[in-house]
Amino acid sequence: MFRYFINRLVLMVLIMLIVSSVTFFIVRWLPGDPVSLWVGDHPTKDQLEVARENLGFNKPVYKQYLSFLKNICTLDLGISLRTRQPVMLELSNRFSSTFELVLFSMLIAFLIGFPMGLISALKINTLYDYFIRGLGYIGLSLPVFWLGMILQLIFFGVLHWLPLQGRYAGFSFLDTQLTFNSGFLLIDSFFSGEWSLFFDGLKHIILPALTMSLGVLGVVLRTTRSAMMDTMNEPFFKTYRSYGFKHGEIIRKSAYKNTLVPVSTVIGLSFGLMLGGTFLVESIFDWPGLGQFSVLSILTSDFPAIIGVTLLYTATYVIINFLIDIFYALVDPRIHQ
Amino acid sequence: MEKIESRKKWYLENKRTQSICGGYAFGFLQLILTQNMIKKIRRVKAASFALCLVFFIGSCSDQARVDNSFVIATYDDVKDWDPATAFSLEVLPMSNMYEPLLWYDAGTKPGKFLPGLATSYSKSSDGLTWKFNLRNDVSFHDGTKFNAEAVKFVVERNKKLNGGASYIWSAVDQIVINSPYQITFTLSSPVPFDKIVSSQYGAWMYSSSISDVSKDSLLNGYGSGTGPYRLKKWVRNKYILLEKFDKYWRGWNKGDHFKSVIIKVVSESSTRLQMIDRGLADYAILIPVQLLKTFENNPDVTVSYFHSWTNEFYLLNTKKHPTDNIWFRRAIASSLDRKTLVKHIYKDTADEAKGLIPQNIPLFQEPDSLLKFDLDMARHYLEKSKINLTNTKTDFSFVSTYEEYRLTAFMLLDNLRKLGVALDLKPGLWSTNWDKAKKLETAPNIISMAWWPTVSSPSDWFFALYHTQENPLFNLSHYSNTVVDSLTQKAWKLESIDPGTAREIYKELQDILIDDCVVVPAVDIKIPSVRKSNIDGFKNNPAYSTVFVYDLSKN
Amino acid sequence: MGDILYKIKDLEIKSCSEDGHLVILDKINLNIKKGEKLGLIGETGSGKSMLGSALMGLVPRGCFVSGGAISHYFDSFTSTSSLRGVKVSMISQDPMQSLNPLQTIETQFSIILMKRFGYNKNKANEHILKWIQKVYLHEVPGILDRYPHQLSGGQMQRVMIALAMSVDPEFIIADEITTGLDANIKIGILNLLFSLQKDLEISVLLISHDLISVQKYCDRIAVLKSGKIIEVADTKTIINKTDDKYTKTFRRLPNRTPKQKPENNSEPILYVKDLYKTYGSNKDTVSALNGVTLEIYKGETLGVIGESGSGKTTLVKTTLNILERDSGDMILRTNINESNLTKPSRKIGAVFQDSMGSLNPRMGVYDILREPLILKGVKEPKTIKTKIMGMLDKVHLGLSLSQSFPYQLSGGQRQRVAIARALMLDPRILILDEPTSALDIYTQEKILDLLKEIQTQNNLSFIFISHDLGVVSEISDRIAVLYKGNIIESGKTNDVFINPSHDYTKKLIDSNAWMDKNANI
Amino acid sequence: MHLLILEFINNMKIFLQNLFLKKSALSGFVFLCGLLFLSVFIPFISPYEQDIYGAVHFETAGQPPSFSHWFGTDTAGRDMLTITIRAGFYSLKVAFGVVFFSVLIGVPIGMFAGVASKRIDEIIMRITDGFLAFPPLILPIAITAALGPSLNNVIIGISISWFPWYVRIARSQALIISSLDYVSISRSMGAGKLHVIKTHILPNSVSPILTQATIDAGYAILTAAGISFIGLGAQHPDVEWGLLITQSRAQFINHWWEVFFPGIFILLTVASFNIIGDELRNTTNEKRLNSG
Repeated sequence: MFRYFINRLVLMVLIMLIVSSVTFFIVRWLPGDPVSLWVGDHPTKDQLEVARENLGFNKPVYKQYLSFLKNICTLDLGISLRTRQPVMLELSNRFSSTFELVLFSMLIAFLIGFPMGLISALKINTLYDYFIRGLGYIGLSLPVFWLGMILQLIFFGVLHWLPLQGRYAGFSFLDTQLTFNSGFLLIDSFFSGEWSLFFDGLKHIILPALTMSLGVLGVVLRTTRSAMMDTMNEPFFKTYRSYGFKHGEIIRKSAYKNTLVPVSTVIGLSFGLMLGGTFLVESIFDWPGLGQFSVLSILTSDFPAIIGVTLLYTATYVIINFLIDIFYALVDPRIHQ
Repeated sequence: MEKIESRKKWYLENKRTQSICGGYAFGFLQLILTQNMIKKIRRVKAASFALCLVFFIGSCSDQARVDNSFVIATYDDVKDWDPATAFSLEVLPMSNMYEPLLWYDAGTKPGKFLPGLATSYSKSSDGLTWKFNLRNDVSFHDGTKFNAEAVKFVVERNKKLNGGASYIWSAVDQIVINSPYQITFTLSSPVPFDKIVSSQYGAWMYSSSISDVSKDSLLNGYGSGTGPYRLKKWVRNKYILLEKFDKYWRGWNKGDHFKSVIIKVVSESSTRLQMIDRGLADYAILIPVQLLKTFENNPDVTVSYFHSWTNEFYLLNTKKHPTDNIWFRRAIASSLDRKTLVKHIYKDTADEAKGLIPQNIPLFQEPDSLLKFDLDMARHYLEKSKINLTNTKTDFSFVSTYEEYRLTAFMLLDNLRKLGVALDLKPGLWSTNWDKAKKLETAPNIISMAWWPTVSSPSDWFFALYHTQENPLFNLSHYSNTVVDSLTQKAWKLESIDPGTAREIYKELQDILIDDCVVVPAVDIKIPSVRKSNIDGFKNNPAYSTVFVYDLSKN
Repeated sequence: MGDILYKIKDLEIKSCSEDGHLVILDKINLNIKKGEKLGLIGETGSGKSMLGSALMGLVPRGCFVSGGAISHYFDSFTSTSSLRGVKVSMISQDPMQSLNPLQTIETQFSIILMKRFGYNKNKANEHILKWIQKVYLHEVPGILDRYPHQLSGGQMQRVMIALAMSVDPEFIIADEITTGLDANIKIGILNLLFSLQKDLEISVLLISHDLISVQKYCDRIAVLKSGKIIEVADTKTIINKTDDKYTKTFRRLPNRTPKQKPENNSEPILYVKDLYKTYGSNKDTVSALNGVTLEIYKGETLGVIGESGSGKTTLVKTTLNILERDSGDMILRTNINESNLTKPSRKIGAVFQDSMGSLNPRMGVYDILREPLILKGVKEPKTIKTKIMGMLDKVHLGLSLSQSFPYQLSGGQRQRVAIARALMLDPRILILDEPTSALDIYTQEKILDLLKEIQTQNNLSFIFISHDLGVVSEISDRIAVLYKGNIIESGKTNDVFINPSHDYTKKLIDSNAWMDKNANI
Repeated sequence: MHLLILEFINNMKIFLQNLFLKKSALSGFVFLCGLLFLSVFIPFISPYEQDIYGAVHFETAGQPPSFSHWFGTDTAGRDMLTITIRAGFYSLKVAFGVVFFSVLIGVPIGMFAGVASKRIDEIIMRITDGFLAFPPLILPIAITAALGPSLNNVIIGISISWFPWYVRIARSQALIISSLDYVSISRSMGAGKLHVIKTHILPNSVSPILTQATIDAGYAILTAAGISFIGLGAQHPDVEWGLLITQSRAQFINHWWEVFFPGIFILLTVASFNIIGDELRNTTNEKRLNSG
């Protein structure tokens, strides 16, 4: 078990290395000179030179690459050219807002997706099952950004129930003292009793979370359904049936473990899809998260920021998959050898 | 402020207890439900319904706003707090925190200078020595006195830093302090020094205590000027809080002034608009024209358009094929239909451009030969250009985030398509477009530009845009003409001594540039000011793109 | 014989798939008496497992009872579903799959007992321990907290028997419980089942396709052929006097005496000398072949008997040189030279078991036969055509078949194509790995005759590998027994069969009962 | 080589036969053919065909759906029906382009990895893992931005970030098939790696690759629309669904039709690809079942 753990870890580091180098070189091709971004609107020529100097863009590429690797080990991702803040700082306060959005969407996706997948597996080929599979198809082929705009149109344009964009209304954040500061707006405001901020935050997160979760719903539905069907066709099911157990009992008593494995794959898969989805959803809903930050960085070819955010995204992605593998090993004893 | 403080403390205390028991109740309810959740799906539905109910009731009580504060919703945050080098959005807070020696009132025609921290000033006949008499009853926010010494310190520091707009002081040769409240500047050339002193960038007077403030604190919130409001709190990317400076020299008894100014960063324009609609903000900046339509008939929101010194135009690259051909440039110039622009695209939030510089800037005189929109004329020009149109590619780079630029590009593309010219659109963010346009090998043929003066004089356009520069910064049409260069220098120096001839020269400059067809003027922008109707005291002064909260009051 | 437990009255079961209904069981009439040991034999696919499931009231998804009824006479129980796990229990075919791989034996055992008797945790454990001792598994260290995959097939089947008995049913259905197990374990399982059956006086329904083991334990036997019961009688009548041809084939009484080949002591055409082959990375290696030595003489058939897991597939692949051997050499003597083979040689052809894997489903018969010629470099189409047509003739296949695809052919036809392909390169030696095991008995005989015919015509030598003693003994002149990667015994066919020296070979012969002396045949 | 083409035709034949059996797959197929036909011939049918090439009519800008404009007009006055259908042509071009390049690059590498020695296989697999470790959208966006925004660059961008999926499929196919008996026999008759790939592995892995390709075609359209939405994909006067939606972002609250119709077409097209892909997967499984 331990050896399995170690070489998974080594693999993870290796992948992170490959990803960071690939991004490092792709970013070099991006059009636009980063220094002009740094200096701002009306610089004079020598200001440009000075900026190029201290940002180190005049050194040959391989030297830059070596210093880049050295910095990564010390988690110093350099300064973002656009916002002039250390990239690490930018990423940390944006990470919590993206993470909050993704977790909330995960919650919705699984609250809706999992039971529906379960029911459609139990009641095969009934009308309900066709309806859910249809929903699955639509879910899979939904363009996430379009869905977001349609929801905005309905809930903001026509019904005026929910706000158009943003993470919290303009004003309410001003005079609130958050006793509990974990970066998660909803949790902080809930525990520090800021009811209006909490409900305001809730109202703001509904639409983006719904967009993200509907995007992933298709995958969750289909995988849960096929996972349930597979478990029910497992030969040991027949043995338990022959001892008088009903479907529900078998699942509750013994087969729940078997369904956990494919379901955990769904979690990993949908997490990855959602990370991709943040790019578009966050720019539609002006959500101050990593997606919006990376889109802006790429458009303005802000090198350090792009590399930083890509690394963070990939790290989360790889860690999630790593945790899922460990979860596999724990649940399924056969994987030990 | 004290009242607000106490109310908040009470509100906080009992709120915490309230939330804790709320949390327990909610958890307890959850526990009962999960136990028999699996058996009875019905009960889950009931619980979730109850939750939604609570949620909707809770959301109706919107947060009432702390009163007597003026809230501005802007689209981006301040980047640099040093008044010497700040060169972009910082005008909004700084115009309420600092004051220049003279104010320039461009609202009336022609503009006149009002006393700021200098009560009066005089200049020598050759325009090289300027004497200012300063007020003696002014002190900075940090308590230090305002005197000639402070002015000398500011100008010398600006010149040394040489950042942002401090190049405007380059003409200052010598500064002599005659008396504690009188100062004399001797210039190297007879530039209109009064305009420089009243510029909205780099001309604010600040306390000498700035030198003992460390570099990074300048980056995260510093301000000590003589203006009506002082910096109280700044949370990056969220808001700036300015509060009343009690010892302000003009005093606080002229009507019901605002106690504090809150500048909130709201990046999405529709949210800024929504804040005004729901009373969460009093003033909103940079609202796209299309969204303004929704507020036409809303009584408690006033939308008014002020003339401004910002104009939009399209520079033609004179060094890159095919726009290096004069006839080709003329064909493009006569394919831009300014009437459709104003009527359909800008929807009357801009005036048709009369010349290369905004029509309401002082010393403006209309050039006589601006090319009119005429596709047949354009076709004629194309024949004269003798360019084989099939394989020529003309690229047009514009800022992708502005709807007006995009629609103009569409129109130009359609008109040129009718002439057989293929236009290749390259939308992008300003920094990327600008960087490409600077280097000739990556420069586009046409690039969209907007310009507003640092110093309220037409020379700003001619110096920055059409003056010869080896590796160009803003001369993105890579144009160089010695006559234009010399005329610009001449006009700039005559501006204060002999404004009449300066006006003549500026007209002549425009005619030369139109003949060479270096630029296609489009519109002069009218800046929409979107504000609550119950606030008055707004004055239109194109020289300063900001709001002077001191003059405002709630009726 | 006590009263009746089950009365099956012209039961009919159909399966519904896209293309209409398939009849699986047709007009079944059978009574099962209390305390009786009933045998049910039939070919695979004759519907015997379906009958077992029907008795349990567990008709699989997609099938339904379209006629007749099963009535049972257990005292107070009404519906068949309430019988399950109380009065009736079942032991299914594949022991490794019968329990949830993610839970230990103990947890699953106690789940079932708690549901059956309402025991609490430790009462159930006590009961489990009792039954584990009854099936002689108590000496296996830590048996209870092991996972199913950590037990061998035999051990798992013993656990399933313990489980089935522990709910003290009155009737047990044992559905093909010994297939897939090694010969020596098979006998142990059956003895255990029926000894327990005797103590608890339970009635048992033993479902199997192997008549020999059924007739040893059951007092009455029913024969099922494609959904119909063609004969029900007590064991004696079934074994001796019945005249039904189909039932006879079960006993496989080959009346053919093994042909005695004149002794030829010339040099062996292929000499395989102590072959070694291990798999796996550095630490945990599995030695598939350790020191295999074989000689193959001209025109002679060497039969190799090996059960699954004895390393026979590795042997085939190493002799064909498509799998690299660790050590040992393979001397091929042709009339001109003598070479130690390391690369695949055209002199050795191969025919495999054909579970649809030996013919490329996407290639027509013509292309399949054309491939060896292309590899040999034969170019112009005319010679290719004549060679292929000639070969089709040789293996008695209609020329019209050359355009059809493998899935359009029957099992026998597919195997003929495989043989034809092996002969295309005129090899000297043919390696046959279980060529007939997947076929029914008629086609099996026809293919064996074809092989003998070809052998005599082309004076080929065969290496015939199979686990089926009957077939091997019929065709091979000399026999080698492969067990756990080494040849434990070899010699003339008769010598090996009549007095086997190694006890594993004895057990093998005994379990196949072909020449069982004490059977009163 | 003729074998491969024969195989492909044969596969198409089966594919069509099965399609006509299953209603849903047929509807998907009909929709796609209809879209392709219409998008190619729309310039000759629609009265506003100049809109496709960039004509603007500001006087009729922003009109809701009416008799003269069934899908209404966009902010530049172009007829939404004409440009939305024409955009279908570009989106289908992206779909087939991405699938073509991904298969062209990915499958040979995968096949080679499947057949080659353990070490080479290991290296190739680690590199593909590296590529696949990127979260879904980052790589295509970065590559397209680097190459410069245009539809062809979008195709290249997506293909480069997706070909590793095909490396994996091809490799697993190669491993499965080369373990089968008929490959062992053919190797025992002296067949080399190339021969095995050409005659055995490629023909047998056409259907699983075809299935994955059909489903990926749908996702390619989605990703391309997303990239154009950010502004890095197709540029005016080209028309692409993602671009049309981005262009309407300023006014979509009041002009619902500018956003609604392109989105619906994306949904229907991608759904058709998914449905056909699923049917293909079922038929291949069945085929493998009844012939296996």
